[in-house]
Amino acid sequence: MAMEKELMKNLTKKPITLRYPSEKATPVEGIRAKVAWDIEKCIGCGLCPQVCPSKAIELTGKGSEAEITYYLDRCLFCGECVDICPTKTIKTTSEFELAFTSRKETTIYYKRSTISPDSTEESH
Amino acid sequence: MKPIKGTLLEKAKEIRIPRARRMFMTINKTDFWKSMKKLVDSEGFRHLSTITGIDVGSKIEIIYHLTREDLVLSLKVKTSKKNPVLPSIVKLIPGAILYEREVHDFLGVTFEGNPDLSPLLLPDEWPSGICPLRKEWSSQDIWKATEES
Amino acid sequence: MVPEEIVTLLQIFLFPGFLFLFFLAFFSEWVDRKLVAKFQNRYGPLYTGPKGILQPVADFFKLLAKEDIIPTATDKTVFSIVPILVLALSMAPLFLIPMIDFSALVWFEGDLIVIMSITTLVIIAMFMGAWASTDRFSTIGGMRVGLQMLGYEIPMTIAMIGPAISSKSLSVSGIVQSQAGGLWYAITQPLGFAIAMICLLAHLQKVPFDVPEAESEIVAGWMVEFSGKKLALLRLAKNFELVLAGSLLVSLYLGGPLGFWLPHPSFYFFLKLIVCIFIFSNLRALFARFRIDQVLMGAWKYLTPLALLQIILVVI
Amino acid sequence: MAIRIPFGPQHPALKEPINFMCEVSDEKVLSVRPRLGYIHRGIERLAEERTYNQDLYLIERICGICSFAHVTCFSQAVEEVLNIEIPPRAKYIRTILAEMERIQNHFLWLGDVGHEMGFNTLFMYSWRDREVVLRLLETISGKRVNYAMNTIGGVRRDITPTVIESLERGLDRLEERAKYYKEVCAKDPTVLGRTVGVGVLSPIDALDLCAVGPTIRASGISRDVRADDPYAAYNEIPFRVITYDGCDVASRIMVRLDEILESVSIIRYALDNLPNGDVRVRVPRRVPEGEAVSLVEAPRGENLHYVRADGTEKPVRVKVRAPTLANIPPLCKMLVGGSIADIPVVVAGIDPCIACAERVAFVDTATEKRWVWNKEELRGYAKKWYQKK
Repeated sequence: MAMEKELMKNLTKKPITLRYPSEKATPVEGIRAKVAWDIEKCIGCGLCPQVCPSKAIELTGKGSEAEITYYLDRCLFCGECVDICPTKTIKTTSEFELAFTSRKETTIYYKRSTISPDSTEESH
Repeated sequence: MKPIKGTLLEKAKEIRIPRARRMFMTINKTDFWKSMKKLVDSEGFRHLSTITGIDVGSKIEIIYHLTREDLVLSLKVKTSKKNPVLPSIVKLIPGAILYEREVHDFLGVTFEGNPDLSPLLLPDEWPSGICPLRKEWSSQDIWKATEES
Repeated sequence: MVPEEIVTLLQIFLFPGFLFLFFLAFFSEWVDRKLVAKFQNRYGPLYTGPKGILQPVADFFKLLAKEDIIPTATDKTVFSIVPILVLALSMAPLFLIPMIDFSALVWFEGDLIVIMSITTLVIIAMFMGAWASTDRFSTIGGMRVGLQMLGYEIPMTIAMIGPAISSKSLSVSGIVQSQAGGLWYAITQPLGFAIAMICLLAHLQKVPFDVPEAESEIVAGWMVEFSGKKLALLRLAKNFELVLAGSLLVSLYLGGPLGFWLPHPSFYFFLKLIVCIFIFSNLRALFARFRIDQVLMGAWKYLTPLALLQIILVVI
Repeated sequence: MAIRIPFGPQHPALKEPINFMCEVSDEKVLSVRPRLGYIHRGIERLAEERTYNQDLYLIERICGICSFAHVTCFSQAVEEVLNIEIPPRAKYIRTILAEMERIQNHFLWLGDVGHEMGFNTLFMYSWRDREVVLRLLETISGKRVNYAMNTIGGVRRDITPTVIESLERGLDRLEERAKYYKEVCAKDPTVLGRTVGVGVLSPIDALDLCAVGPTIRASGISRDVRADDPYAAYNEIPFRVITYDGCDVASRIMVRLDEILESVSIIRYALDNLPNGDVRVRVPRRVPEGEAVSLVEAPRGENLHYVRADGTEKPVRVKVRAPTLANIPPLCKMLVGGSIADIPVVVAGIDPCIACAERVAFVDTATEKRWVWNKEELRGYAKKWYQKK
């Protein structure tokens, strides 16, 4: 009985749930989702693979030809690499829709000359 | 911090008080039962937070974390690794029933008097004899052993 | 074939008959789900058809396509008969209720008693179904179905007799016609109306009384081992029972298809049915589930004496 | 005749797999036998093979809902071994986040109990209001669940003024909603019908069986780590330990709802006098020889972490005891005597977080064969244990 008032009120109110594919929730600006490298500025110091708790980052090559392989499916989105990076080349994007159809798509390669990730980053 | 009665202190081999409301006390196995009984009955340690088991090379160290309003006491007891046996304290603190089963599961310490030491957290067909938290098995051996079973 | 028979055949199969009832059942389930969703501040079915109206139909066909498992330990014959029996029993009384004009398709003196006995038969069929599938959860669910029937059956019957006495006829169409004077029984016998609503809710096993299929205790109660086509038929039977409960309330207490000036009386029946379903979903969204002993104790201690009181009021 | 009903491991009422083998005869529960180990990940063994910094993220994933309590407990233990003092502002931020997690946990729990009782509207409403807290946590820490805010030596992000102002708005709404639910749960006849006098745990049993958290506070015993052994900024913030002496699920509901109101006032007080200064202290990678026990009041109860270090950068032993494991023996006591319909409500009453309760052994039990329930030598463990008492 106690909830009767609330039920009646809700009859007139707009539902709070969103129709996901058409209406999308706007992420909060401080959100810590997928991580992205600006490979040109990377100096290949190798700190980020060390500090990553789930070994989601692999560094190949040294110095200015270093290239990063980023395993998105292993990443915890903890942001340790963002904090540790001396030249601030790693940034957290606000892209949180990370569902992929195949495992291959989740590994992203940051090549030196042209940033041509083998797999398409977003598949939707 | 209410001082713990003098008689108990001499029995303790070593006492360490790192900071307020914390005390570590090591006791040898022979007078473990008497001091535990005294702690529960007269000192008012009715709440047992948990029992930690550590494999320290040749021996197994069991730590009873007893808490009271103003003090968290960790009582350490060492038992040999070959046949680790300790009296069960379920009669004093009934809440200890699951913790003893847990330590039995992972370190193979048998607690006499515990009504039922059946596996609590390990699966039924876990290869007997393998205690996961003992140092002599590395993670890979445990993985291989469970593969076969 | 004289057109007369064709018309009745058509009526049986098409308009107030099967097709219309199928449509009504699916529509009432849709209304119920949308209203409860609206109460709970969410959308409810959306994507199948405009505003999700075809969702019940989609669920029905999906279940038809699903695999129909008959567990080994069950009593096979009874297990496969029960869904058909429950569906037939919950659809049959609908033909006795006047929906499109003041008298039902087939009506005779005493069809109210037929309806009441069929509603009891449905429960017994459910109990047979639970007993046939020897699963633990369904035996307990079956016991609860039986217990709950013992609880609400007496007050429901008494509450239905009220209008019959004051309209001096034992046929639903007769009762509807006697309310033609504008004085619906809901107004003259409000207590009977309330008790009939609560007992019908218990008959439908809707939330405050969904003890037999309490999904957080005994998984799906007596329906736990039915799957595929059998489950589809059972869920359809539940929808028919919802329509039956709604239309019983409408015809006994709210004057059936009595309309003032609108051209077709069935529009009025439709409107009142939706009001009843609104009340059911409101109660469904409002309460937590009772325990089986609370249901019985509540039924015997409160509902039955109140129903008797109502009869006394009607008689004097 | 006694039927044996397996309640779990896969059961709609249980979010996580735990199995209670209940012996039932005509709706009355005779005995309960708990069996854990279905989602066992061996976190303690894994923790010994990782550095302290990586352990943080492992410990954080012990439980999805009370992750911050576990990480605070772990980092406090390591800080105690290192005997470093974290800056006061970090203490306040830790307190604020701990209380926000408590609010979020209690709303989630309220919805869960509502669902067990068949009261789906309460479930929908309380989870809708939980979104307010999750949104706030997202603005502060960037993530809704495992916030990764805590680190050894302090906190990783500061609370900016814009966040504070949106926090205040959110708190007013939460307070108003908590008051509304208190009124609903105290007055609604069906809710009272299902919770008053259900799952009774007498104070003596609560003490004997070492119950913790709201379960013991609902039996009239005021035991709360925040008051008994204050950590973070709890010694500077005035707050009230809430106890009810109804000893049943209804009073557990009331304890948790009052705790939401209490947490709101704690956060407000902490926001008003938030000391300034930096939020983090640099910490060496190697932890010197030593051991430490740290206690934290997680939303479900007293949470204990024991860390032993030996000078390398990997801990020798990490012992985690989550509140739910302490509440399982009292739960078995509560279930006996009730009816089948009460089992889910009582089980949900202690807010079981099975993921917390079992993270010690090594192998996940995907190979668990189906539990053949007609095993003759099933020992009535609870029955024998009660005869002994």
